[in-house]
Amino acid sequence: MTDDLQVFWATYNTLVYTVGVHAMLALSIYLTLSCGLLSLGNAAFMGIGAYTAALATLRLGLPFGEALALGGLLPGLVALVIGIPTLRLSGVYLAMATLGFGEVVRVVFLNLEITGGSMGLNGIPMKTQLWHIVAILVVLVYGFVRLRRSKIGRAFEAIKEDETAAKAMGINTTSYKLLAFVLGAIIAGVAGGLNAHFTFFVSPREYGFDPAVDILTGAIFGGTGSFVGPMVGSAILAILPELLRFLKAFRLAVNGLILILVVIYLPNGIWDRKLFARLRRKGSA
Amino acid sequence: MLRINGLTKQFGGLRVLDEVSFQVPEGIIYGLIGPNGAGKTTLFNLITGILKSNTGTVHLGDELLTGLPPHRVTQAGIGRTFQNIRIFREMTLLENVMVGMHDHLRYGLAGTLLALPSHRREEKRGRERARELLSWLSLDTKATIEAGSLSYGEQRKLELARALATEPKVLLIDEPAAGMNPAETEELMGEITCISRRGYTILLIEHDMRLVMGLCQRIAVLNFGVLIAEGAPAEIRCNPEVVEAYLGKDV
Amino acid sequence: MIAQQLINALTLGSVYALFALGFTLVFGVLEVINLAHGAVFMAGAYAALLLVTKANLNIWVALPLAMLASGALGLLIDQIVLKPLRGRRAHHLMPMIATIGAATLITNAAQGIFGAETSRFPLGTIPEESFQIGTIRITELQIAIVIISFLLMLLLMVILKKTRLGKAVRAVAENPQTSYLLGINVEGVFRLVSFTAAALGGGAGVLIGLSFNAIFPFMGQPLMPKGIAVIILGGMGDVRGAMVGGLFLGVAEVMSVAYLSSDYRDAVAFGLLFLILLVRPSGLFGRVLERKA
Amino acid sequence: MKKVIIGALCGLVAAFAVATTAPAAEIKLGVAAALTGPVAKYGVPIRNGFTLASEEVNAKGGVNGNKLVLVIEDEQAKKEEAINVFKKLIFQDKVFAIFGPTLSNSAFAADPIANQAKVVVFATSNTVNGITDMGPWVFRNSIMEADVLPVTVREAVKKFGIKKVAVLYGNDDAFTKGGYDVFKVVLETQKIPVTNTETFAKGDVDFRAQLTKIKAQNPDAIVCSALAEEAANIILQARNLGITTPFVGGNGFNSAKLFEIAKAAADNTIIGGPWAAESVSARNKAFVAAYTKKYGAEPDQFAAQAYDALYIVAEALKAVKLSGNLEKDRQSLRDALPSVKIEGATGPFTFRKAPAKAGVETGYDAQQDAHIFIAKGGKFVLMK
Repeated sequence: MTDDLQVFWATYNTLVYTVGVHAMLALSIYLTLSCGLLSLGNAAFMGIGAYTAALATLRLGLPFGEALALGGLLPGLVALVIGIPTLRLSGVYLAMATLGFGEVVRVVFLNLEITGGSMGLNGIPMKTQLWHIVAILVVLVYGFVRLRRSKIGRAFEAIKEDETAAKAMGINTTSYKLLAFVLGAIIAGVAGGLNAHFTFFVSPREYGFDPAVDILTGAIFGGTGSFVGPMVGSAILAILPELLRFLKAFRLAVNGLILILVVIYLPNGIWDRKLFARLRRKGSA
Repeated sequence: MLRINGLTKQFGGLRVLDEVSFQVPEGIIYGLIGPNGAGKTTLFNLITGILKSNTGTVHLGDELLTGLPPHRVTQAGIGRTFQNIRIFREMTLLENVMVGMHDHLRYGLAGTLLALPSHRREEKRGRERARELLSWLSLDTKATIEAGSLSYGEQRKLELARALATEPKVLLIDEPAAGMNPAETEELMGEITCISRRGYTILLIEHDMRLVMGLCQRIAVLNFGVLIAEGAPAEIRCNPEVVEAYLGKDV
Repeated sequence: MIAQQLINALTLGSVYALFALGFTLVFGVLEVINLAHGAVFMAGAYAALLLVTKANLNIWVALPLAMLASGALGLLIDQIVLKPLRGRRAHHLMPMIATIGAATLITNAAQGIFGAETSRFPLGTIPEESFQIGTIRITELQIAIVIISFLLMLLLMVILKKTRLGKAVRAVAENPQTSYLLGINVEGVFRLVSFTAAALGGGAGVLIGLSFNAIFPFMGQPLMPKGIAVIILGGMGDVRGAMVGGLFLGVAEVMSVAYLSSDYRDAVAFGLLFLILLVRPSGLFGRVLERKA
Repeated sequence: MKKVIIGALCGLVAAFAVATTAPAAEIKLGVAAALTGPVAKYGVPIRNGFTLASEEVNAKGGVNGNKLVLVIEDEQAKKEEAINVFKKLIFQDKVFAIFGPTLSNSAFAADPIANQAKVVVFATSNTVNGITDMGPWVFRNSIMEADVLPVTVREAVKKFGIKKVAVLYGNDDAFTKGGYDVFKVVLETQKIPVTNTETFAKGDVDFRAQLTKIKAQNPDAIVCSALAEEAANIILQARNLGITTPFVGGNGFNSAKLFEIAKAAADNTIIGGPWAAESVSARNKAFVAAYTKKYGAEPDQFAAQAYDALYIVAEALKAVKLSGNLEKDRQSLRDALPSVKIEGATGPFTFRKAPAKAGVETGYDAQQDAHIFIAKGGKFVLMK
């Protein structure tokens, strides 16, 4: 039995790490979404974090903790700088501006000497351990729970529901949007740093348009009613391709089909608390 | 208390407000009336900083409000409700009101994340105050349900409670009786009077003449962006220009 | 060189515009960012390929038929994937997520059916000589792409502006609820727009498949971010804007290659998109959509 | 009761042990290739090459009577997937060795896993520098651009009297960028001036802007590192713009697709590589015929290199005496591999120890002579 477990763990530990990192990315985009911001820049922030942390380890020989901290700090600073002019935009226009920003970041990775161009950075040492990911997730979840029951969480939600009304309540919406954007970037950056240190390698194509959309998909798929939904959704989307491996050539097609079915039958996402409540009532009645 | 001086607003070539000036004295209910499109809501948006005026100033006491962003105007002491109800539908009533208290809860991000005593103390104080405000408008029994499920009239009241939570010196109320039946309107009049008695200065936009005349100590009349009359209800009722603007209506 | 580069920009821009026309139409009327547009584009190319190779049709006969086929696919996507979401209180991005599912399903099914390898139209499907006009060289296919994309845009504009049908479409784009109350068959308009947009996308797939000689399941993927950039630049849902946006992107890309550096071409193009949005938050042609104040 | 179960388990274990040491054992070999997603067009021919070769080996009685069993997994050309697949093959399927992954990018993520677990990882399509630096368990038969391009350029210069060249390459792809990096060094060492260097991105359909700029500089040849479809369309569009200079191509040009699209326009294109469909050796002819018969399509170099790779491992396995102890057998395979010499579809093949790198033991690269081909009348003809 323990042998089986060992084999299972040896086989799937990277998948477990990946699920953890995806959950972090989901939280990062949930944070911006919870403030009504549709950002497609989180993949770019993840990339900045991954490259920064990897270079800190490879070139500067910094300890992992400091490398991760830098990997969170730099995306946060970049988010601060681009957030100030960008966050005036709303809805799809913000999404497109951040998409444009993401493409610029990707091209910069492709052309800088220090980032290794399209060859990326390889030979990044394996530093990430399960407890790192779990610990950070626990801290984040705790933070989200605290935030939810505070004036800051309420300000985010007010801005999401009605920005003009939120302003009329004395909320400095610009700063709160910037706060959500920057915190989201920091979380994405740390997730990127963790990812870089268990996959040995980073390259620009991991942080382009498709990954940006994937992060958003995980969050919406899970349901944005609470921070649990995005984590569940992105975890499912990370595991699904492995579960469908037996389908061979058609596994991604089935993956798409499942996505469609969930959207049609659970339009508020998988983690729909209102639906749960309804089911519970039905069950007890 | 609230001084409006020469306020002008143009949209393209259209002059929506033209050199409007009046003063709202402290402690009274001041009515702002006028036909549709007279510029009443625009005036509110100018006072609260949602729109920028072309010329003119707004003062609250000695403080210049013109040019401040909306949240600073609110912090300076202007609370408002909206004509087309803008409550936060997916939050509970309590949360709605506590959003209004945003600037008066004294703790920060660190306090929240580290669960400092300041957070707990202030949240508790906030919750108690929010319940008190809800009880002013007899909504306290519904404090923990989602605001979206309230009736229309209740939503209007919730907006009032939420605006009060910003601890305003002047409360701007935009057509509170719109869409209400006579009984509801009656109840609302009582509640606004109550609020006024608690020492709030109120600036009220209303269509319902009966409500305005019954409630307000002073009234300003706007027509096509121009202030055509200002005075006590009795003067306004006899003003020929006002009668003409409201031609056919029982003033 | 500058004249040739302008021609290059014109043809590249027409390709982008052609791709973006249907994309912007769906956004304008259904208010969905249809990320399955690239899949429909690919399906059009494969349909024409089958018609040319299996049914031995001439390409100019196969093109409209392929457009019909991809139009039908677009209609199917709308009916199966998008219709169930309409009128339900779903997250406003759910329809977009649904189209991602559809795109994944269609492209990977295509890969299962047609194989991963690149297919191409048989030799001689179209003439491939180029003309020399002064110092400029241009191929027949390039001219065809420019003309067809301009014609399609004009046709769309005329239909939208002048016909009753077009007025109905515009009314629905403006406000579906009101249109319904006015007696417009809103669902019918949605079906028509889905069909037309997908047909346009499929047609673009055929023409680009012809000009690049490469048809493969993921051929639509690299065009998606560019398509999005085009409709943003032009103002979302604006047919004329899609054309202008496409040409703008074409010029931006070609000129940054010609006078800056091809290394940073995409950074220049998307950096411009970023800057333009900051200056004009609704794109070059977009009306400033004032949300209910 | 407990004893009975333990007894039964022991029996089962014994049965397994007997089975694995029995004369007709199965030798599991893992294949990690991109079989879905955009990179599948390279992964599928690779899988086909392996499948064809293993069927041939098994049809002839296997290796020392043992059957080869391929465990083929899709790695989608994503780094996390590649790692997952490697781990599954190593720990769950317990394969002897792994072939793959398809892209160099994925190799940088997944190969350290195999190296750490002491399992041979054998690349057939990773051409960039640094792959075999990852450790002593990394092998490849994909010939490096650094071995091919100096010869290619020298031959091209000799043939066309080239004085100056323009360079065009895809800069967001490790394969084409890797080719460019080598070209750059080669052009510097051979002192050939570069008029201008232009890039494009994956998914581009129009290269006219870059080509127009190149045309204005009037180079004697265009040195180009691109994938086959891009290469063919670059050539076509160059000809449409009135550029008549020859092309000097990297590894990606080596494909039948070049002629399917560009036809005679590709004439005078010079490439180097370990393999071309037109190579006349009997071994290659047999491979091309068998592949075309089985899959109904012509093989490309990826299929050829995969095909050869399986024969190389089969050859090494002949020298391995299976012990039934997986770790020991993996080590024996690793030790047997470096000395393998075969005559494959790509010609004579041996390994070469990769140059040592500070403190890290390296793996093995391919030692193969590059052939230089020139395009004539819609196909590649051997030049040297």
